[in-house]
Amino acid sequence: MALVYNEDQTLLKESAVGFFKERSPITAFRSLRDKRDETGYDSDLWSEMAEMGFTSLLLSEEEGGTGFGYVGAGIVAEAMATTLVSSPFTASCVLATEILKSTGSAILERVSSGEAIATVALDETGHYSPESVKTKAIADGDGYKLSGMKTFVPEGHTADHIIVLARTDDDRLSLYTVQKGAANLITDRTVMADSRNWAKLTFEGTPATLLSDDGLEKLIPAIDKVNIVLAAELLGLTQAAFDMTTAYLKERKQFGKIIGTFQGLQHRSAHLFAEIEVTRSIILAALQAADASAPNLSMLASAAKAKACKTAELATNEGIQMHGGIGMTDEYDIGFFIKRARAVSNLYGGQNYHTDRFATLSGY
Amino acid sequence: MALVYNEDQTLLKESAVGFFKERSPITAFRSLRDKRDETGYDSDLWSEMAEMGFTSLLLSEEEGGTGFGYVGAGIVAEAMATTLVSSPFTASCVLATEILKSTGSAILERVSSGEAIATVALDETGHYSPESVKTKAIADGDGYKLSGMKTFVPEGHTADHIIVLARTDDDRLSLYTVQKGAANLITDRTVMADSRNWAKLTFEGTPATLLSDDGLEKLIPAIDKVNIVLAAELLGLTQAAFDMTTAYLKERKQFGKIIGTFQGLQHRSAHLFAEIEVTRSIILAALQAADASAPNLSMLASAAKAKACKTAELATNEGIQMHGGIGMTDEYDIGFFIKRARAVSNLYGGQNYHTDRFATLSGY
Amino acid sequence: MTDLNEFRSEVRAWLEDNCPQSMRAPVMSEDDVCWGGKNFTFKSEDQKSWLNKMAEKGWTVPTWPKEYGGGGLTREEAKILKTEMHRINAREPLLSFGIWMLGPALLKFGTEEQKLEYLPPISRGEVRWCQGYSEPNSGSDLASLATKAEIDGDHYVVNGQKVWTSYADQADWIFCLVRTGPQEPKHTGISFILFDMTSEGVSTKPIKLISGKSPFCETFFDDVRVPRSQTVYVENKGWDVAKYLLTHERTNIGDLGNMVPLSNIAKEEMGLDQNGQLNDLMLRQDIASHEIDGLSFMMTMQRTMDRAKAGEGVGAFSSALKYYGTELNKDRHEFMLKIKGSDALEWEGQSSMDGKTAKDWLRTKANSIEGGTSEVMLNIISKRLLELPDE
Amino acid sequence: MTDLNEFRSEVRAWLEDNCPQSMRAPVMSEDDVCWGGKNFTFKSEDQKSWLNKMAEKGWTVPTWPKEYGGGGLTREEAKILKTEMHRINAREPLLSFGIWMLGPALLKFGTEEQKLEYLPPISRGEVRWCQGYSEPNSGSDLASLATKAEIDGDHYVVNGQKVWTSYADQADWIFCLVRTGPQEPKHTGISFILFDMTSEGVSTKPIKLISGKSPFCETFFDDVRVPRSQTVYVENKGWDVAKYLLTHERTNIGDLGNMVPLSNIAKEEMGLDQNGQLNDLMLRQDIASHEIDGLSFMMTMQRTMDRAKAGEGVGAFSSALKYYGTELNKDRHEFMLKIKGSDALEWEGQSSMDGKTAKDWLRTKANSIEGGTSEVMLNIISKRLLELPDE
Repeated sequence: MALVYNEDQTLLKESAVGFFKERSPITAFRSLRDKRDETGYDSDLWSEMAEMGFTSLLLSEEEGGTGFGYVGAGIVAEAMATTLVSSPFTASCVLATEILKSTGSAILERVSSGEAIATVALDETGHYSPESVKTKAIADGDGYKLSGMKTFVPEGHTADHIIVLARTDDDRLSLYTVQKGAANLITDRTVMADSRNWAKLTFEGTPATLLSDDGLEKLIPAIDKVNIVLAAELLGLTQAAFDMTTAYLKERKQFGKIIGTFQGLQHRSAHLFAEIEVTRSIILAALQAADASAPNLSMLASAAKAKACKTAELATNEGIQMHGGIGMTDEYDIGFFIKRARAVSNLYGGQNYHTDRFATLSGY
Repeated sequence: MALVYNEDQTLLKESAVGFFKERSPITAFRSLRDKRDETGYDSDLWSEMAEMGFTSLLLSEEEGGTGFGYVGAGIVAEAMATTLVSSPFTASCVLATEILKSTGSAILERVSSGEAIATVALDETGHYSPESVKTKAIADGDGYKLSGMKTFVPEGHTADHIIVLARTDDDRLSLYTVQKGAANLITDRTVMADSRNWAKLTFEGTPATLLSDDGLEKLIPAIDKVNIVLAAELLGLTQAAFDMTTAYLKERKQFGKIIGTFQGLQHRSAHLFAEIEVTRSIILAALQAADASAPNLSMLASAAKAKACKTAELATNEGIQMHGGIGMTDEYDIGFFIKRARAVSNLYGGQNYHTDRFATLSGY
Repeated sequence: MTDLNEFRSEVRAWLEDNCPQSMRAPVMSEDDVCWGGKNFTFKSEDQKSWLNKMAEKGWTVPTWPKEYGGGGLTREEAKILKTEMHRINAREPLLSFGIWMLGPALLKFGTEEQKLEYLPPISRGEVRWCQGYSEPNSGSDLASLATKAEIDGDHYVVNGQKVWTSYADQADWIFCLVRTGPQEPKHTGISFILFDMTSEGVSTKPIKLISGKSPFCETFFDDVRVPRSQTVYVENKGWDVAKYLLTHERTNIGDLGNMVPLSNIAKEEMGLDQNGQLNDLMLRQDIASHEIDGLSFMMTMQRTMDRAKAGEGVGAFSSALKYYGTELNKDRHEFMLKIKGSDALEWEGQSSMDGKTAKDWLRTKANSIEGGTSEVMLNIISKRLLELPDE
Repeated sequence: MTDLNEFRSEVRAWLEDNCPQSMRAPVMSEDDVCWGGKNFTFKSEDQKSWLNKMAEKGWTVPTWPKEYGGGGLTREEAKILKTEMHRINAREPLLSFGIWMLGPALLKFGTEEQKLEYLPPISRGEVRWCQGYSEPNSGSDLASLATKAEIDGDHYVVNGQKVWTSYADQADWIFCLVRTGPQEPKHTGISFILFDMTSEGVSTKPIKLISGKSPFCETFFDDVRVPRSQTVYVENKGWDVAKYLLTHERTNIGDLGNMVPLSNIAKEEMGLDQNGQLNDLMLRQDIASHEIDGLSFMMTMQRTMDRAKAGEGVGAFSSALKYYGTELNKDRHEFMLKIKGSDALEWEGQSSMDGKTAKDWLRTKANSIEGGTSEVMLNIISKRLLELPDE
């Protein structure tokens, strides 16, 4: 497949970029943060996103979706990142949707219409490691009871349905669903550096329903795919931070000159431009592979995520440094980008994790 | 101890730098290479170095040496590197001398007077790994017979005495000495990129004398110390390549300007300057630790060698790039520095080897 | 040498007797630091008595002459005092811009009257100073500053605005660069003046940073009257004082101090595998490389001090230290983030001490901006140490 | 689509019939490459017949029109031919500056007569061309070139010196930038002319490189007479041709081609440990990072071609490709050195194929110098893509 957007994809991109720029500019995110919004997102915006078809990109038209698939999800994630839109998109309409699709769950319809929000609870420490999950699931009548602790759960305190990875008596990993407000479920919203929504969930015998008992087999392909969408989100953050910085270089004067005339800064900007462009290519290739469920999907996913993390780190660090003092102020937007980039990088494995995995998958 | 040269050391540095600049400028090395000199070094120069006391730096005055120790050896190695002097100094008067001293060998006197040349044969593959040595030593009457193959032996084809690491019947590592021209010793001079003297030695039942049977106990501290001297040699190469490049930046014109006015090159040069200075510091600290046989010697040695390799790689690569086309020509000297830097880096472990070892020695 | 050994014993005994137990613990947060000044509230009685006892000995500023409130110690003695304090983890009794910056400037450029008036209150932590250098349009290009001090008899009338004034809202007095002469050439016509922050016409406004903290202010001067006698050194020659101080500051900022090795934190957080290696092998390599750089840098700080002792000037070399040290420190905090993973990003709550890791990380991003950006440091190295030509 | 499938079958069958077995193996050394020209000696009969058969089909230059010796293939067909050749490891029958550079320039800028005269001999490997661009004092600043072509009736009289002329000592003809107009403004007054290297007054001198090889020459022109009709495009407008070609060249140079993955070489040389990981874990991380960059770059080449097909211009973006691709290739060879250790540094002798690893490594150092240095590429990106201001 050609590594360019087709006509429909180009239109989707234009409409997504236009929509978010108009409906949810950076000031919208700043205001959510400043008023310490409890849900962390704008539910009116979310309804409009559903109307735009953004909540059902992964469903084909026959399934009632818009059929844009992963390339479409990448386009929307990238556009959202550009203006720091805060929404349950990736958690609910990418990762949870992929799992609900593959397990044939009945929840899917309400999630893809945007009426219900679903999320996945995986991590138990500061590092992604699904194999090390300790949360226990014990059979209890028709259902199960979960006990354990999950951290870094996106939208964990607002989601209607929480998909939980837990370990059975006989040491197998399975996926369960827990409903919002379930008994013996303790939800702590965590305020994190990026001012978005994360939660710690504590299960103390929380009732749950079995979703899938084939271990990581459903989960890992879904994580691969969401990681590519997260890479697209990182790319959006990177590009926006870069554009903001380049604009500043054209405007700020020091020593009687526009600082963008200094070759030291020019060369670093040009290098960063090249890094961003190669990052963009691997992400597009990986998104296409996700749509094709290509055999080398895992390798491409790890390559795309590792590269996106690295480029985002460079771009946001350069962004602050090139802005100088003003970049350190809360009043200026560049700081939002460095904070969100680190959060997105950490979700489901960062640069080191995926570089290591890339090598392993490549047989060395 | 203060991290500066004392008065004697300052004098030694001045006399070494002056001596090599006068007696063996870069043209001398070029001429040795061009005439494909069989020994690879200038024996007259070597005699003069002995007269200057450079061959007995590691021996105290009571032992008949000049007593300058490792700081002195570092000073001389650095000075030699600046003009690419080719001599058996490090092989014979540092590593072999240290081993001969610690084993109380009678050969020491002739080696430290420069009359005889000694070297050490360790590597058997392209990578330093003394623990993996396979060369066999079998008792044979009063002596031993060696069989196996050694590569990357400095001065291996000219040395009078070759100290060989080999494995006994009962799988212990020991050190043996083999005489030049011994029976069943096959010597292949290897022409390498740096145009210095290296050899492959093949032992096919070569008679040898036991020097030390305590495994790596004598060898490793000696290797630590020589690695610090090699780091000083790398520093000399680095500094000379940097100085040559900086001078070129002040002279070459492009686009109607001296290229040294371009901020892109200025910032890279300034960064490199800072790297060179911090490299200089760790090397001096490690040389002092070698003289003091400090308890953290191994850690400092690995830090100094790793850092010296990294800085030398950067400096020589930048040297070529900043010279542009002319740097690629054989006629210009900068190419000698990149070639020799890689050879010195490879000897007894390069950047990766020593970074790994540093971590291990630091307990992680 | 015997004298020094004797001195060491005395110091050790004195510290043993006088350093309160609670002051023998690492500083855990910015709140633990004593900045002194009229607006300062001591966090504990121990903090207060520790300051007073040290100030009485002159050991808040050990190398300053005794007549100005110092300890009159030689470099060697001061080093012993420092070592002995480290040995028992004794906290610095007092930190301040008065000690780091104004003090050295006055010692070098001040009149005898100025020294006697301003230095002792600094040493006792009675007066807290802030620094008025940067302005909105002169960040890296400090010499382009525009704050005006017009002469009106034996006073100046100061008008203008400063930014990045550290703790201006807490400070009692300010040392300030103002333009008393012509705009061009930029470096002449600048004076280094001192005045009271409670003077009529001075106002401050804290700047909120990306770390959520506000250690800096915007500071406004509206017809502030300052006696001309409060000029340090010669009128219109303030740039000489500022330059001296910038060099001084760079040498200090480069100092990473006594930090916990990154690898220890990594070991604690991530554990070791069956080979005794850090549980993230990629991080292990990066940390090892970083620690080698860190060790090399520490040795460079040491070497620089030893060279200074041996009479070699430091000069522009301080720019290399400032550059390397601040870049290293930024790297260190990026590694901290990687070591702790998502835990590092918590911003509120007890388990993260209200986001200490994240906020410290963001704070380091200013290291390579304040006190001269890394780019300016590279320019200085390039021009002054490498003598690469100007256009 | 059916037509393309049919074309694929035809190509496959034809290759099966016509590609000699010995030409179905990777190029092992520079000697295996066929450069063509009057001075070229074929290494084997197979090499010669393979060239002739391919030239007959026009497949040495598959997309050129048939009337100029090309194959007249569409992009899609050419891609199929390439894929099918790769499938059986078929060697390129002919490489030359005529194909890469002069051909595209003539196709775009040449007159019909020039195309008919010069292109067919290039396609058949009969005439080998070299490129006369750089001069001793105009490396990166190509437009400052000083070689003069003075008009004498319907001839030029050319005087001056070129450097870095690839294989000038082997070439039959040269395409050459000369100054036919004023020195200032630099970019006008340059013409792109063609002449025979056997002309009176042309001499060459090989330049020995740090790799020990001499692929380049210094080339001297002493009153060389060249018909003015051998000017490509308009007199004094040669810079337009040169610029077009430089962009073209950059896109090509960025191509890493079908290389053996570095990790395969590492595995073979170093082996895997009990965990199935490369025996040098530090190198493993660096190689993985490098391979991710390499994969990202390959996808970028692909994306650029796909964009071009979709009608988007490549333009200055080729500078980003040239920059990134050449820097990657330099890294690749630094890794090769680390993988092979001291073995990599052998310079003579059979086991190292006369120092292939070391010499290839040194050769790559020129990647980021020739065809526009990395610094010039960064300048172009900065000015033309980011539109950062000039001073």
